[in-house]
Amino acid sequence: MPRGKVSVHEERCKGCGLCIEACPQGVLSFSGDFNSSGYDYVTVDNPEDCVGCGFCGKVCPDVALTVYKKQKEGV
Amino acid sequence: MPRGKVSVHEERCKGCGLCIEACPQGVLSFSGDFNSSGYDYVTVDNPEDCVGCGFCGKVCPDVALTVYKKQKEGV
Amino acid sequence: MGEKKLMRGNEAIAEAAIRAGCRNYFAYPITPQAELLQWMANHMPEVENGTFLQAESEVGAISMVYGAASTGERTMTSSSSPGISLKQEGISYLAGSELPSVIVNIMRGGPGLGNIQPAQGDYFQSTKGGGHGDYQLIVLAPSTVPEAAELTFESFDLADKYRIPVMVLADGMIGQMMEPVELPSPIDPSNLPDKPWATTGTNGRDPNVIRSFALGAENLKSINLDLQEKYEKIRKREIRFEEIGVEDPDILLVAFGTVARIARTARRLGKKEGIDIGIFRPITLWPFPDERLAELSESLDTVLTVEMNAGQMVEDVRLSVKSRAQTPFYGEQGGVVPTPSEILEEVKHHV
Amino acid sequence: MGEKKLMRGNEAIAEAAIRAGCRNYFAYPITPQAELLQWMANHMPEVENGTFLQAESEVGAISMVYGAASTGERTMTSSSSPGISLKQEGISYLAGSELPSVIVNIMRGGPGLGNIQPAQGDYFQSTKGGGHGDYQLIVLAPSTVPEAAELTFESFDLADKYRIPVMVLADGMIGQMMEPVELPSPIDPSNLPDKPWATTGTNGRDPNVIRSFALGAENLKSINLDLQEKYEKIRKREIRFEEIGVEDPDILLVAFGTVARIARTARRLGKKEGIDIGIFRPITLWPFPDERLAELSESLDTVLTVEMNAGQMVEDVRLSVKSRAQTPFYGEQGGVVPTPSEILEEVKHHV
Amino acid sequence: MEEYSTIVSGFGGQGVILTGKIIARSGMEEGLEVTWLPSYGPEMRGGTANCTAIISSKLIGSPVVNNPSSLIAFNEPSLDKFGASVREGGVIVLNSSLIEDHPEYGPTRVVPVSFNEIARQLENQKVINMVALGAWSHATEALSLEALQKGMKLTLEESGKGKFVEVNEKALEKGYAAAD
Amino acid sequence: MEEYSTIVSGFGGQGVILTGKIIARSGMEEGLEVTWLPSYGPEMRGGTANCTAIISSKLIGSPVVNNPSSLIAFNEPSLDKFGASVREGGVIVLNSSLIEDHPEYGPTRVVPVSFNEIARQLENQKVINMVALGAWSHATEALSLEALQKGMKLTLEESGKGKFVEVNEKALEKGYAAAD
Amino acid sequence: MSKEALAEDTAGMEKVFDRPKSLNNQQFSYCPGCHHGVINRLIAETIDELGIQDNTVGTAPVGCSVFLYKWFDIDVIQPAHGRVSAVATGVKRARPDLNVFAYQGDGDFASIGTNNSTHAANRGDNITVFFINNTLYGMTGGEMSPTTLLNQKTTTTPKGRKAKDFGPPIKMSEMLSALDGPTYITRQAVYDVKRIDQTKKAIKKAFRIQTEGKGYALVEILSACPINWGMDPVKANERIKEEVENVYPLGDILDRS
Amino acid sequence: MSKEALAEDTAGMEKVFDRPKSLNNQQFSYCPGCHHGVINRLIAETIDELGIQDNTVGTAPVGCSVFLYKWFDIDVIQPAHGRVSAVATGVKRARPDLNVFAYQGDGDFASIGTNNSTHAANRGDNITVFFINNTLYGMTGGEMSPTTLLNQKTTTTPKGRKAKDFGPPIKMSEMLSALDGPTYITRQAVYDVKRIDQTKKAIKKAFRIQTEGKGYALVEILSACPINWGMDPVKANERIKEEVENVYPLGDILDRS
Ligand SMILES: Cc1ncc(C[n+]2csc(CCOP(=O)(O)OP(=O)(O)O)c2C)c(N)n1
Ligand SMILES: Cc1ncc(C[n+]2csc(CCOP(=O)(O)OP(=O)(O)O)c2C)c(N)n1
Ligand code: SF4
Ligand code: SF4
Ligand code: SF4
Ligand code: SF4
Ligand code: SF4
Ligand code: SF4
Ligand SMILES: [Mg+2]
Ligand SMILES: [Mg+2]
Repeated sequence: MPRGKVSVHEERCKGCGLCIEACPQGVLSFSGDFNSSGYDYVTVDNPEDCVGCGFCGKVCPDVALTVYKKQKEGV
Repeated sequence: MPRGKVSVHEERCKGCGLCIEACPQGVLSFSGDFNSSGYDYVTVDNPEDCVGCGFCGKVCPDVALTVYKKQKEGV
Repeated sequence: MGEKKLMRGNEAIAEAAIRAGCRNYFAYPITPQAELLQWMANHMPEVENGTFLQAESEVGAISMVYGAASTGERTMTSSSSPGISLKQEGISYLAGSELPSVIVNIMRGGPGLGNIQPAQGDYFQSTKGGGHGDYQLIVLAPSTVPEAAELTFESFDLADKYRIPVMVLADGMIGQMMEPVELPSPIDPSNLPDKPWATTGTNGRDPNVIRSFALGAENLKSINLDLQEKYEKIRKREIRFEEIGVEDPDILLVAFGTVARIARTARRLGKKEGIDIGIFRPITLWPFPDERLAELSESLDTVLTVEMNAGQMVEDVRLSVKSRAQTPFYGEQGGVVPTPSEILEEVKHHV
Repeated sequence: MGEKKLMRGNEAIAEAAIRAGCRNYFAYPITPQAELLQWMANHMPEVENGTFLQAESEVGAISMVYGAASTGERTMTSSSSPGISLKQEGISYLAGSELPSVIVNIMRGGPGLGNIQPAQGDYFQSTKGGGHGDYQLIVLAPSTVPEAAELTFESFDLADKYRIPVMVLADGMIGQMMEPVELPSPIDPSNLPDKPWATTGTNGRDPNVIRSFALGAENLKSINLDLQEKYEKIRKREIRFEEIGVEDPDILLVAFGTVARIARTARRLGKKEGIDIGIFRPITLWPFPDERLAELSESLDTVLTVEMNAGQMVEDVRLSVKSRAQTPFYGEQGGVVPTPSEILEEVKHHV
Repeated sequence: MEEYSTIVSGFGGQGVILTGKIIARSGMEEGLEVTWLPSYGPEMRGGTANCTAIISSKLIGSPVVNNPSSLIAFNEPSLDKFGASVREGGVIVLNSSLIEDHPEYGPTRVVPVSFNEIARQLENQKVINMVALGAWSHATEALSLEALQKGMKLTLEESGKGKFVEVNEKALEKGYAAAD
Repeated sequence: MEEYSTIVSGFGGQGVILTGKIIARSGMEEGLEVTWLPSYGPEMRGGTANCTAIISSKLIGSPVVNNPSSLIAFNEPSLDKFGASVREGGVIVLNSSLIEDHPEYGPTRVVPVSFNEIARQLENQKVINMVALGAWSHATEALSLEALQKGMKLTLEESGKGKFVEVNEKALEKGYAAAD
Repeated sequence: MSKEALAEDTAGMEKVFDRPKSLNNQQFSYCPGCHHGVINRLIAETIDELGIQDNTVGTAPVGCSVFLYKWFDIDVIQPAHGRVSAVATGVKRARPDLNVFAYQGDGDFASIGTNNSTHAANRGDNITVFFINNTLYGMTGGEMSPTTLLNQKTTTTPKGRKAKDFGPPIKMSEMLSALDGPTYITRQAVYDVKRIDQTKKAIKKAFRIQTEGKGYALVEILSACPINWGMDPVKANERIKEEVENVYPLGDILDRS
Repeated sequence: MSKEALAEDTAGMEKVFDRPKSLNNQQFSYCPGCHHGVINRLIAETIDELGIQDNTVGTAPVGCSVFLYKWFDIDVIQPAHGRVSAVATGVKRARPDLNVFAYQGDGDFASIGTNNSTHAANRGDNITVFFINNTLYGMTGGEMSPTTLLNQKTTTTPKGRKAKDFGPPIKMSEMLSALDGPTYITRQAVYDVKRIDQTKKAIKKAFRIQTEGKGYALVEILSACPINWGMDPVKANERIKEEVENVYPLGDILDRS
């Protein structure tokens, strides 16, 4: 089980690329596809590398990401 | 001959008293009389004491004074 | 109602506003309405939740009105002609956002800096929209100090009832003169009906939004149509005027505010000389009492409009009277107040 | 006249101003007049003594106009509805001080923030005085891009001739659309007649003073009477309008600006259906072509006014037509532009 | 009572504004209609001040009058400005302390009283206006001395100047007597 | 020529505004009356853009039309918005690269052309609008290919983009050919 | 991914980043990469964390944030351009129990609104002001604003802003810090995670100053306008770091809290 | 004294103080002891000394100095309240060869006109601005201005200005000195001969900066309003020295000339 998980709200994504730039793990990339507003939205490329740091979410201007993190053992 | 001379434009004077306060020589005082605007204008009380310093003119808000000063010898 | 007090118009207006539950007053000093500000500075802090704030400018003041009125609290500003011009954008916004509020204009001579004498040159500005777009204010024009107090008091109810800015339009004479006034008893603003549209924090309900913005022409059109519908309602219900001797006079004189009271004296003078002058005094300048005036004009030869301007209300008179009667105009300008005998002289040219 | 260029209305107005010798332009950005500012930013620095300054606000801009116009140099500002409202105090001052200057209003939907679509809701504001006091602007209403350029060019002459602020009143459609324009050749502003009243430093002559201030009612009255005399002169000399098929039409349609050009298409559609629509287009909104309209209405049943507002110019139409003909009104609001077929539909209700 | 109008006029510090207010206030207390209108604004500064008070048993039309029933002139410029406008049969009460000569005003009665001198006798230059008002009462009979005393008292007390009532009362009386 | 009106509509970056301008400019160079009107303001941002170009041998009345003679639709939302409004006997040129299915529009002729694909062949996605314009020329015959080439050339040159004339010329031709 | 799949997938995980409660579900209309979105979210998060959603009133500018009312799940007032501070003052004076924030662009706050902005600050009005400085007029198409950098090209400074013609960029936060009225003035940026975290802290502090009745707090935030800067969002971030920040240094400028 | 007598009397003497040429013979309409008069004279003297009477244009405020045009023997423009700086900018941009000064009260410069004042300063407009700070609105009857001292009674602060309600006195000169645009900002007073001489120097320097094309110069001058302060002129002078100066210290605040 990966330490973190990110989910992309594809319709909300405007393809600005800021999350891709911000992710320390290289988890995200452009999908190459277009959503209904015509934007090349982001997709989760390497889900297993996600550490749940939330950086991507923080920089996203369109609040298009949700981030989960593994709970600490014993909590 | 005094060192200086001050002349009051009585109709212009509003009797504010600032020149009286500013004169280092006590040359000026209120006339006790009223000009046509109803102001107790200033009068030259002790002309012989005037040193022509111009202080009175400088503080007068109504440019009601003219000041003369004895020319330096030989000039 | 309490005992009679001798009050300046500016003071009576201010005190009437407080008694009407006005708790927020924002303004910038200008002659001849300075005493209004001063009264508020003295007395607003004495009432519970009373806010007096001298704003940095008239634009600041009208914007503060926008904010305070958005909370649903009774709010007022006042100024005189040049200051009112500065508020025009804000007034258009208040009207567009349907914010109840009261604006007092104690008119002075214009244009530009002009002078501070009484004038009525802002009739057009108040009634036809000095700001941009299609909107209306209810415009109330008192002609005495007691009436200034009364109309100010009522203006807050009108403003709330229709969610509309109301203007009390008087001139420097009414602002500066003293007359005995019997002021209405103060109301308790906490007993006023709720304003469910106000921005007071959601507290569980859906968010409220105050705006005059509508992207898309069709959206804005429908907002405008709603506004017009409201205006139509007000036109039907809220017209006010006063009539004196309008049954078969030799001439009907139309005047508002200060001129109307001078006209009363002219009427008295006229009587002595055998001239019967009827007086029609619009109290609401908007909505203008057009139907009644049309009706009266049926049986008249001449409807003379007298104003302290170059001819403004006379256009509304003409629109009402149409071709039924002659509609001459007599005006004074620049702060000159016509005298009763001058008015009578003018009347004589037409009878 | 040079070759034809395809230009946006905003650009054509800006370039026409420069060619008319305008050397000082102060404005604040607002849609839909942004390209006017941009054109000036690009091209004013290219002409000798050309000043482009983006002001801190519309109030700043109109005040800079006041200053620059005081020196006698040709000066302009531009904005759109809310920004024009902010300028009302300044406009009243310009008029009161008799400063030649040109103000462009590219109208949008109101009231308040409204939207940025084309509208004509500022007719009253422009013609009856959005500012305080009795004053007038000459108000020119182009209905095509070439005409916008032409009228802007001429507005500077009118402003100088009468020492009056001139308003070019167009809407977002005219500002935004492109049409082929043949621009007039540039004039050399240094060849213009002297302005002996301007504040340019005394250089030996007696001091000049620019002001709208007059203490004492009689003083201000006489200034106002002079203004009114000037306005009367302008009324006599400067009225402009366009007529299309006004000889015995089935109905006369009165419209200005954008609506007038749409009305032309409606006229064409009408012809196909056997309805003869005459068009009367005021070009000067003030002075309003009242006499000619009165004359035309003698032989008409119906004079239909169409505007992109809730009914503003229609008041001037009614004041002109009086009871000679029916004077219905058809309006669109909020940035909705009436289509030719909608206008034709409306016409059919009246013929 | 028909409209009875009075213009009070003088220099800035002479208490002109208050004089007019007391006429209005006294009239009001007598149950009459009243108006009071000041000249206002920057021209007051330093220069002359004036106001108009009207009392009437009927609704008052114009609060400005071109031909007042009476004039109280505290100084010469005031007389120059308004003297000739007083209506036929009217009254001019003037301050003979500051106005040495005065023209005849045809059918207008002129009542000269030494406002400043009488005030000096009371050792209070501030009360010259009440001297004037007392004289006006006698000369015009528009309002009784008692009515004015009441109006003055109320006005002063309400603005926290109750302690000056007494000297002002005396001034009113002296003025009344002097207009004999 | 009667008024011939065209609505050009698409996403923000697709060159819609320029397409309309070139129609107007080309018409003008042919000695016709022309108008061009953009949709403007914040709704342009990110969303769709459209403009209306009219050419006519007579004075043009309204620059807005409810029922255009033709439509160039760069994407589906544009077709949805304006497709049904095209007048009887009019023409819709649509971008079949992005619009897969389209309804029938009764008496309106629909001409599908793969704007993007043809542009891709020219290795320049930016010229999809000239592809469209070439197709429009063929389909409507409102303006000749030569007229458009001239208008395009002048427009680009005047805005300092002369170096793109060649590729755009090719795109016009390819589009023209594709509408066969 | 379906809801169920997601739930399964995230079993044993906690949500560390999600849409704040004070935002509704509507999408922002900002351009891709626009910092307004980040800032809006930070404000919403702060409102959530302080538990003041129910009694907060926002005032939104005319500018790209004119639609604030569409996205925030709180009461919002949309005033005239430049008047946002004065309107916030009006609200706060009428209802001191409400939390009031003003959200303003640089055109709004530092050009047309300078008078209202300055006097709200000098009066020490108990409001929280956000001043979003993207060095130009976003909404109207990229004109110069008083905060535009020297030599920056905008539609009204086609050759770049020259001090000779238009003066140097105005430093509002420094200028207002010279006054005795304000309580807290800070300048922040949101171009990377670190600055975003710092900005969030500043926003929270600014709101707290209000809830504690301590007076006027101003948070200036350097903001990217990729569209009008003609840059992709990543480049726009770099521009702030490398250019804008040099003219407008980050950090607290005044703190009397 | 007759002209002849005077001439005889002053034989062998030189005139060391007289009415400046740039003033005409009309009397000021200021109240007795009002410092506006002193300041007007100093400006006129400076214009004389610099020999620029012929090509100087003054802009006068709405305020007690609205009549400037009546007294100065130069071209004068009388703009709307608060707009004096903006109008001066308009003149200067149109005619850079003219010397332009703006004369403004504290209400004009620091309240309604703050926006225009600030941006003229920030643009570094090449004009000379006189800001006459008498801590209230003289013309309209003595209302509070943003520069009114704490606890000072005015007609709109009957119990004295409280910071809680109206904020502390605004320090415009310090505030504008935080900007990069202005060249010279100084605060002076005219309550005694020494300060009058210093003020004169400052005025001259401010004009010189303009004639040399060096940009924006502001001379704030603390000024007495005996009438609305309810003090005789001598007391009013003392108030400046003992109270006003403590809040608004004298001296140059910014000098980039
Ligand atoms: C009185 C007035 N003037 C001008 C405008 C036009 N306008 C709308 S937004 C804006 C400026 C926006 O810039 P900024 O405040 O920096 O906000 P941004 O869009 O950059 O976030 C302007 C000038 C207006 N709506 N009202
Ligand atoms: C738009 C507008 N608002 C208000 C006024 C009224 N007004 C005239 S002068 C003035 C203030 C004067 O104070 P200040 O600027 O300090 O000058 P001072 O008289 O004290 O020298 C005001 C508010 C006006 N004329 N115009
Ligand atoms: S949570 Fe962190 S690691 Fe995971 S995708 Fe986002 S930025 Fe990358
Ligand atoms: S930051 Fe947000 S909007 Fe931008 S690409 Fe990533 S998910 Fe999409
Ligand atoms: S010149 Fe000097 S000494 Fe002479 S009166 Fe004036 S102040 Fe006194
Ligand atoms: S300073 Fe001037 S006005 Fe004042 S008393 Fe002396 S001479 Fe008169
Ligand atoms: S124009 Fe600039 S500020 Fe406005 S939404 Fe787009 S990127 Fe953001
Ligand atoms: S009111 Fe004050 S500032 Fe005005 S002239 Fe009188 S003393 Fe001078
Ligand atoms: Mg911005
Ligand atoms: Mg002052």
